[in-house]
Order: sequence, then structure tokens, then C-alpha cells
Amino acid sequence: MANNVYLPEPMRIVRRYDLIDDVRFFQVRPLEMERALQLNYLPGQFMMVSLAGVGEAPFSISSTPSRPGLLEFGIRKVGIITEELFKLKENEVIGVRGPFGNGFPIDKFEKKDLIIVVGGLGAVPLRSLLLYTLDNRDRFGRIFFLYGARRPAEMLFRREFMELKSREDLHSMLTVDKDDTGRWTEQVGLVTALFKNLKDIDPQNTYATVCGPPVMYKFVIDEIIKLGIPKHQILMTLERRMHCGVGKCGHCVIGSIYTCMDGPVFSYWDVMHMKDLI
Amino acid sequence: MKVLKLKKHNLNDYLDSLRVWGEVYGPVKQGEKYIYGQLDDLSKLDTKMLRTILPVKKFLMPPKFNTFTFDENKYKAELENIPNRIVFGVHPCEIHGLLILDKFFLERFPDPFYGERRRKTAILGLSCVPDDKCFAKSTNTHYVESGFDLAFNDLDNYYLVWVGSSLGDDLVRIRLDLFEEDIKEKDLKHYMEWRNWRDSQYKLNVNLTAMPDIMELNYSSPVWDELGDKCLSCGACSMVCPTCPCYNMSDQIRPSQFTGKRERTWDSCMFKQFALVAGGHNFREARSQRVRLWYTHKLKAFITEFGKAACIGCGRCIDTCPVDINVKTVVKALKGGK
Amino acid sequence: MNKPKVGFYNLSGCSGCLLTILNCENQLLDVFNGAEVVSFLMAQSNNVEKELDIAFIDGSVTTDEQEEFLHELRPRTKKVVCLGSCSCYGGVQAMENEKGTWLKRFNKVYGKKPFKVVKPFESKPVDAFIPVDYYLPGCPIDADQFLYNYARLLRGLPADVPKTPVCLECKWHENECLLLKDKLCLGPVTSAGCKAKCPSHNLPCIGCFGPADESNLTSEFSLLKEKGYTFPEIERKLRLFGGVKFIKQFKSLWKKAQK
Amino acid sequence: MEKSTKVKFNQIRIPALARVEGHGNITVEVLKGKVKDVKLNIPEGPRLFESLVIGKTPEEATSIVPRICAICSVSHRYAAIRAFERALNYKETKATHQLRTLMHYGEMIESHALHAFALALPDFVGYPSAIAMVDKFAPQILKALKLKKFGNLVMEVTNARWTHGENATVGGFGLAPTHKQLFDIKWQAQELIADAEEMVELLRNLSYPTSMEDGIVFMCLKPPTDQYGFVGDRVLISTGEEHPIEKYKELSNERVVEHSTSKRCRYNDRPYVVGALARMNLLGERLRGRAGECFKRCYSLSWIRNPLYGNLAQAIEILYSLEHIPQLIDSILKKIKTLETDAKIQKQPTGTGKNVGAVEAPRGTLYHYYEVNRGIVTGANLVIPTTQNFDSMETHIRVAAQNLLANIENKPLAALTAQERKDIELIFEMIVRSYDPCISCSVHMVEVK
Repeated sequence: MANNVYLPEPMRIVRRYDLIDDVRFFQVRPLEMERALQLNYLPGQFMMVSLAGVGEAPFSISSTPSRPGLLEFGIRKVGIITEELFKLKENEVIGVRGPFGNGFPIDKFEKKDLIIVVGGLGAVPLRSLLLYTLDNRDRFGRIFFLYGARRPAEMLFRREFMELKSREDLHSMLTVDKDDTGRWTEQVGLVTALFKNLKDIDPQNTYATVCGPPVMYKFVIDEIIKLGIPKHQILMTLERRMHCGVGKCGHCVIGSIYTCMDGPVFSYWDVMHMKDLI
Repeated sequence: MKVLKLKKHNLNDYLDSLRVWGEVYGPVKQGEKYIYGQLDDLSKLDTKMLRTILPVKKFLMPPKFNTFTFDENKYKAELENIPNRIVFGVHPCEIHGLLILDKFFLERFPDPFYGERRRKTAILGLSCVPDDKCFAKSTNTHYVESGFDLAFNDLDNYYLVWVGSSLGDDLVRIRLDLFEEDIKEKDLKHYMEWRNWRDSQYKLNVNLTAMPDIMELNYSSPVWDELGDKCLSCGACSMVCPTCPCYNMSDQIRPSQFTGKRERTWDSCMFKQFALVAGGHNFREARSQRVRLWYTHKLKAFITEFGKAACIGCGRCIDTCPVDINVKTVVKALKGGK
Repeated sequence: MNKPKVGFYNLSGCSGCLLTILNCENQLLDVFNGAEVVSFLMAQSNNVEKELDIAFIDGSVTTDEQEEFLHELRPRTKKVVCLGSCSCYGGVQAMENEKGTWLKRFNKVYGKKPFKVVKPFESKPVDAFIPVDYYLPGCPIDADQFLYNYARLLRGLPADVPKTPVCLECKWHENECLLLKDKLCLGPVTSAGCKAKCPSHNLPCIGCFGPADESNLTSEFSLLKEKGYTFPEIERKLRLFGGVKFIKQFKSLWKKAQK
Repeated sequence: MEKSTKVKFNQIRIPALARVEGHGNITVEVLKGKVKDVKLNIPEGPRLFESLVIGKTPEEATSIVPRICAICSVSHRYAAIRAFERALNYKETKATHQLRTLMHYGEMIESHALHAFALALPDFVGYPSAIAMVDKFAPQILKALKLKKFGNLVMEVTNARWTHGENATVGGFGLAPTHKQLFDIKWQAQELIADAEEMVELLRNLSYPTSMEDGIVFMCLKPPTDQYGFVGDRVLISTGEEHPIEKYKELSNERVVEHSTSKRCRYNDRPYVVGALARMNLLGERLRGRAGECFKRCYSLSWIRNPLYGNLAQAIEILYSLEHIPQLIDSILKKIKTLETDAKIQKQPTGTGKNVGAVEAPRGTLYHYYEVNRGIVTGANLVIPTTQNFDSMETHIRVAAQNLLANIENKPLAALTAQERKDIELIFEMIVRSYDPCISCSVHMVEVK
């Protein structure tokens, strides 16, 4: 059976280091170079990571397809599989299959302005989108990147995002709820407070993407709605229990939606329309 | 489509001859109920059966089976030891159930485990006469045009046999001598009379028209809480439903060495852990939410997804739920208020 | 790599859960090779009591010696696993069957002469004395469920014991529903794992795996009541393996249902 | 796990008996070269089973009593069924009886294989466990495990589970086995006979210590036919007496002792022994076939004095059971059509009555007595094989201690070398083990009025 959708593909862990306290960065690649170069995916898609004897779980891809050959994940230690994943060292082999899910509708973003709003761990999938748009900078309009973390020590990819601050073609705003270091040079306050800095938004020509903890959605979406952006141009990514990634096992079902196939990226219109989605 | 005739007294001989192709299964009485059992002994075959406890899906995605064996990090799919099987006696409604599962498992992201078993399972349909729990006429699943290899229509002392696939044709050719090819006008008349008579035998009508709208309107209805209070969360409804496909995965390893298997078992969205994610959040904590999901998924979501409800009117839920929660009672509760 | 150190212990019980392990004849060498079995009194005589990665406990606590043993065991053990209904719930011996205090019942059986060897008391589950990490219920435990979890625990993974109702496995075996045949079956409120052995033999579930994850007792009661069963009949069945906690929960629910 | 009380200077103490079911320890006190006191202490926690069955239906009680002990759960179940059926005037059909016999053979094979080969044998060849023996005795251990597994299979097929199966009930069975299952058992039994005989030979060729030898009174049930067997309604005693099981109280004379949560038994104020060795001594002459040949080859006058031959007796009983299974199954298969109806449970008992029922458990005669009032149990009394054997165990330990000390010129205990002490302790343990004691069984059975 050549195309077994459930068959994990062996991949080697190339690099791993802690992003923050309980979130670890994993860079993996297929064992064969040829296969590595064939890897194709969209920002917002996810992979099923498989540890033989332990099980499988879905993880958002954090790398961008515009930098081929490698896959990157930011994984929080929260369950049995991640606990085991954290025990693995560089050069060990894990099983990976995918990509799954719909991903962000990149084509629709062409020539449009883009507001990327991140809370906490939401940086994992949205980093993929951010890096993708920066790598293809001329295809998109203005890009606003708003990232709120609780404390400086809880900001994922902090150094990387700080470096991006110097780019003139990106409006990057980083904020923390509270600075407990005394050395934080960026904003302090909630991510919603950053919206006042967004100038001259043309709502019909702007897409907003949001990812963060459930509590954040409501407040952030209120702000986006205030900007007049249509509901179908507001996109968010959601989480559910998954065993297959391909709409079979049923665990991620919500109404007629399989989060793994029809999501994990949904428009705010979907969310309003589909009960139980958030 | 080719149609043939088979004299009734030749049925057992014919089924016996099919063993050259694969294992032969059919309805067998077990206690007061029926199951699809292996027909080592054709005298066990009972063509009068109404519904088996488990539907045909048990052949295509067994309650528990291995998907992969593994060592260290090499996975090997377990697809080789699946035998050829012939399942005789599948009623029209259940063939409709198979068509739904086919869509589900074979269209987007084909499932090789289902696909391989489906390919190796010949479906031999059999006409039936409804009892007071059947409502296939309401779901329009009481006749079949596709999804089978052979379909037997019982007309007193002979069967009209529809050949529905090239495999079906091959199976006929194993004992072509038992079949007659000349369908006469009186056969057609006989068949039409039988249809009319059989259509008149449906006593139970469960009207699913407008269910999506009704369910939408009833989203916050207290009906769900009442059903949730009553539901035993035993999951039996999911096990017996011909269109319930949900499953769980678990990796089993040996204590002293790193070899193991990845096992797949039937699951039910009626169980508390079903939508529980790592970190402890449960998306459907309340039993009422789970009952609502089950019925909404069957009677509303499937229509959005596949254009028709995932209920085939087989009556298994009516026959199975100890506390009388089933398509009939739920639809009634939603439509009639109480 | 060092093999994990494990110990198998038996308190008051029938030893059926340890016997179930010894009954895994085909996997027995695997069981003993996968770990360093430092203590297994029933199977070997060269037992050493030392630091443990995992302790498996069969049986309930009924004497002061056993209580002391648990307090001695816990600090030197990383994971404590209860095997079977006795250690998980107290076992049949915890059903507080007849009226009166435990002492009264004890004296009735043994007379008033005190024992010199031990001080006995009413049977209690292990977690009444020390924290327990995992529970594998059953009377006795199921061999496959044990082997699956044993391998997981040796690898440092948490136990995985789904407590879905017996009905799940019962349907897998294509049994007729005994409740629908008006039998007093505890299937819907009892945890599966037993492979539905009793219903598969036309015998109603006696609840030997203890409560399911989400036992809807209220609904089970109304159903059984409808079928003509009385409170004492239902209670007697639930008491067999339910354990003290379950009995209490069941009593309060029953009172609620009466209102 | 027992309290690590300090061993006194004049004591030999074995703190926790290994490779037995349940908890026991031995203390032997010696004063001036004379063995003063021998105690087999049983600190097992009481579970008050006698009280648990009161107020239950016979059906529920039959589910409760096997939980007394996993190793003889089938015998407990069978004894309870016999007692209830005798009390409530049930007639056992032939098909039911044969299925029950098959189930009982299953337990004999499994329990004996576990005990003789995995628990007792390691002592004779100097290993701490059967698993440790694999290095040198792999083929034998694998054969033993195969036999044990087969016993479990028989119990699973007849009684639904290895341990605590629920299929056998008052009035019959929940579900009769299928033709295929029975045929499979028959074939396997035939194949295993050679293995069982080989294991008998292995045990026959061991060297048996003699230091504990002393005359023994034996008791067992008398099978109703002139064949060997494990059930009956009369009791045979090696003194030549014969009594109905209704006299079980006078035969066992249970009493309470301080150092044990189990009661003790004597007959005519003498310790007596039940179990495989008793059955062989009293009924061995009835054995035919290969088991009969083995018996003739193995039997000697030591068998009436030396409990260690109990292990060998068990091995011969495995062979006996295996040899009888094929013909038993042939006879069951002839009735396979009626089996499904004949052996099926009749309606649940609701009657009134009282009586005793007895079976030979692997380790000896087991009596269950119940009083039932309109379908509810109002009284129970159970006498357990191990309880009956305890006094004899103490007697033989005493004899052994005296003889072993005499062999080393009655040295004071304090002067014993570690090896000398270990050798003595090993003999004590071997004595206890040879009775295949089931300690958790022994603890719980006293009369409730």
C-alpha cells in the first residue's frame, strides 16, 4: 500500500531547544534529501507526530514552506506524547505524517494588508504565516504583527521577532502583560491595546488572522470588528482532539465540521455560524 | 444491470460453491437475535432474519484490529492477512449504510484499512420485509441500485438476482448452471406486486424532512437535557449504528523489547473522554451535549456534508438502547416539543 | 540501561490478580525479563525490599501490619499501582454487608478472643492510607489490560485504563442486551476491560470491574425499577464490587431519585 | 512484609513464606536441644466472608465465595453449587455433571502445575523461582507452563474465565461450550499426556529429604463409582473409617488458636492430611492407564510418612486428568445437541433448605454448608483444606527440627553456622510448601449462626 495516509514517515530531529519554560522548538527533516525537498505545505497546516509505543498527536507547523527541506514545531509539554517527545535528543528519529488541515488561504491574501494577532502559544502557527509573507514580501500589502505574551520570559521566538523589528516593511508590535525583568524595551499592556497603533486600515482590503488562548479571542475579535473588517476576512486556528488528521476517527468533529480537514483555520463567520466551534 | 433467477432450493448449493472465492458469512440466529456469522454449516443460515446485532461494518472496520506493527521507528501496515469474504443476506438499508461509509472512508483521504477490506468483501444483498422497528421507507433506503455485488430478491420459490458489479458477475459464473437467464413478463409482474405489497408493510414512519432546520432551532432545547439525564452513556447506539465510524488508536508494546502494534478500536462520541484534549479541556463535558452531537451529526451535519442524512432506517438504535433513546424518539421529541 | 525495579505485593485478597499475571504463560518470561523483579513473594523466594520504580499491590488493607507496610513502601517507591478491585475499591470484603459495626460482625465470625498475630480492621482500599498513582480494576484484573499497562509503566508512560461501560465490549461480542430481557445487569454502570465475559455467557454483569467513568446511576435505577426490581435487590448487586465510595454515592442518588 | 520482629536467640524464624498463596511465617523455639514450640503463624487479614454471603441469593453467594481464593476458585464455586443444589433439591443432569467435571479437571491441572513445578520444584533443584530455573531447565519449565496454560484454557472454555469465571451456576451453565472449543481441548489434552508423564518422571527422580517423616492420617472424598475422582458425598479415612459428608463438623473439629487468623482442625485429636497425597494413598489403587502405571512406579511406603510426596502425587493427578479428558469430551460431544439445553441454567433458586456439599479442591477436601430460606442465604459454614492441614504441617516441622538438630549434635542455635541455619529453614519451607497451602482460603471460614 503505497499511499497509506496513516503511515508515519521517519524524520530526524535536527535541532531542538527550549523556546520558553515548557515549550520546545523541534526542527526535523525526512531521512532522504530528495523527500525533504518534496515536502510541501501551507502556513496553518499541521502534522501528526508519532512516537512508536506512545501514540500520535497533531502539531501546528511553525516553519514556512518558503524555506524548504525542514519542518519546525513549537511544542508545549502538556500530555503523554509531548512528555515523551521532550525526552528525545537531536538525531533521534520520530514518525511524522501530513500535512493535514486547510491552512491559511494565502492566495486570498495577495495584495491585501494583513494583521497577524498572536497571543502566547499562538505564535507557533502564525510564525509560519509571518515568515511566509516576509519571504514573499512583494505579493502582500502592509503587514502588521501584534504579539502579546504574559511576561517577556513567556514570549516565543522572542529574539527572532525582536530582530524583525528593524525591518521597514513590517509593522511589528510586541507587548507583555507585565514586565517582571525591568529590561523590556517594548510595549507593556494587553495585545488589544496595540490596535490603537493601526493607522489607515482599509477594512475591505485587509485580512486579520488570530491565534492564541481561548480567552483572548473575544476581545481581539471585538477590536478587529471595530476596524470594520468583514467577518469572513477574520481567520483563526482552533484545537481539538485528533487521532487521524484525515476526518475519520471522529474525535475533532463539531457539527458537520471535522476540525482536522475543514480546519484548523476557520473564518469568524464559520465560528459564529457553527455552534460549539469555540 | 443483469438480472437472473435462482431457485430457492439451490441457494445453499450456490453459497456452498462460493467458498472457492472466500469465507462465506450470513445471518445466523443467536439467542433471540441475529448476527452475521460464518456459515461453516449452511443449515445455520436463517434468511428470515430482520436485523443483525452488529451491521456489516464489522467486516470492513472490525471493532478491534491492528493497523501497524512496529519496531523502533519502522512501521509496517497490516493489510496482508485480510481474507476474501462473502457476506450474504445484507438488507437494502444496510447497503445504503455501506454507501455512506464508502463516501466517508474512500473519497477524501482514502482509508487503506477500510478500502482493502471493502475490496475483499463481496456483498450479497437480500430483500426483506419490515417489522415495527424498520423505517427504511422514511429514509428512502428500502431499495438499492448500487453498493452490492449481487442482490437477491425473494419471490416465494425463487430469487431474482441483480448482478451489481463485475465481481458479482464472476461470483455468478462459479455456478452459472444454477441460474436462469430468461426473465419473463410474469416475473416482472410478480416483482412489482411484491414491491407494492412490501411497501405497504412499513408500519413505522419517522419523518426526517426539515430535520436540519428543526435541529438548528432546537439547539438550546431542554429536550437535550432530558435525554442527557436519561442516557446511560453506554455507547451501544454507536456500536450498532451502520454509519458510526468513530475510532480510537492505541499503541501496544511488549514489556521486554521494543516491538508492538498500533491498534484501532471502535469508539463512541457518547463517552466522556471522547473530546478530551491533552491539558484537560473537554469540549463536550455534559452528557446532553454528547447526545445532541450524535443526533445532530446523523440527521443534520451529514446532510450538509454528503447531501443526505446518515440514518438508513434500520431500527438498530430502537432495538438496542435500553432507555429508549433512538432516532424515532429523538425526532418525536424534537418535533412534538415533548 | 538499567531495568526498572518492580515489586508485586499481596495484602488481603484472593491473590487472583497476581495469579492472573502468573497465568500469562506465554508472556511470563517477557514480564520477568522486562524488569528487575525484586519482590514477588508468591512466585520467588529471593526477595529484596529496596527502592522501587513500580509497586503493584493486590488485595485490600485489613490489618495494622499491612498499613505499616504501605507507609514503609510508599517513600521508597516511585509509582504505586493498585491491581484489582480489592486494592482499588476495597473488594467484596468491603461491602459492609450485615448491619452493625465491623467489630460486631468480626466477633460474630471469630468470637471475642483477640488475635495475637495482627490487629484486624474493616477492609479498606490502598488509597485510604497512601497516595496511589494508577488503578487497574477487576476481579480479577484482565491479563491483556495488565500486560498493556505493564509495558507502558516500564517505559515510564502513565497507565491507560479507559473506564467505558461494559456495554461497549458487550456489543463487540454481539450479545443480546440482558437489560432488555429484564435481567438485573450492571453493564451500563460498570467499567469494561473484562471483555464482557458474563453477558457473553448469558449472565448479567455483576460489576466486578467497579464503576464506569460516568455511571448514570439515576437512569439505571429508574430502568431497573421499571422492570420491577426493588431497592434492596439493586443495592445488593451494586454492593458486591462497588466499594465503599460507590455505595455512598449510590445511596445519596437513590434518595434523590425518590424525591 | 510481616513485622520484622527480632529473632530470639532460641528461635528459628522464617519471616515470610515465599512461593505460597497468602501470608504465613514459622517460628520454632528450642530449649536445651529440645524443640519446645512450633508455630505456623498466619497473620493474613480476615475478610469475614461468612458474613458476606448472609442475605444474598444463592446465585450471588456463588459469585462471592470463589473470591475467597483465586487458585481454587473453581472448587469453591463447585462446592457451593453442590451444597445449594443438595439443599434445594436440584437434580444435576448428566451433561451438566460432565461439563463440571471437565471444569474441575481444568483447575486440577492448572493449580497442580503451578504448585508442583513452579512453586515447589525450585527447592529441590536449588533455585529461588521457576523463572530462575529457565537457564538450566528451559524445556521442562516450558512444558510446565504449557500444562498450566492448558488448565487455564479448560477453565476459560467451561467457566468463562481463568479465575473467577461466572459461567457455572446453580442449576447448570450460562452458556455451553461449542463443539469446536471442546474438540480443541480434546486434541490438546492428548498431545500433553506425554509431557505430563515426563514431568512425573522428573519429580520421581528428585531426592526427597526424610527428616520430617512421621505417620499421617489421610482423608478424602470417596468417588461414587469405583474409579478415581474428585467429588463424592462420603469421606474415606486412612484409619479405615467411612462417613457421610454431613458429618463434616465431627470430622474436622475446627478450633481457634491465638497465633493464626485461620482456624485449626483435628480428627480424633490427631492432625490429619487432605490433598493429592491423601487421595493417592486412599484411592491410588484405582488409577488405570498411564497414571496407574506411574502410580505403581512411584508409590512406596514413604508416601504414608512423608508430605513432600504430595508434589509427585499432584503430577500424577495432572496425568490422570489429562488422560480422562478425551473420553469425557467424547461423551460430552455425543450429547452436544442436548448440551445447550441440558446444561443451561434452570430458573434461579427460590426454595428453602440446608445442606452440605463437598468437592476435592486441588489441595484437599472442601466443604461448603448453606442454609437457605426462600431464596436467601441465612447461614453458612465452610471448611477449607488448608485449615485441615495446618496441624500436620506443624507436626512435621517439629519432627524435622528435632531430627535436624540431632544430626548436628544438638548444637545450641546460637552456634549454628549460617549454612546450617539455612538448610534447616529450607526444610521447614519445603514441608509447608508440599501441602500447597492456600492461606487466604484458610483464614476466612468459620461458622456463622
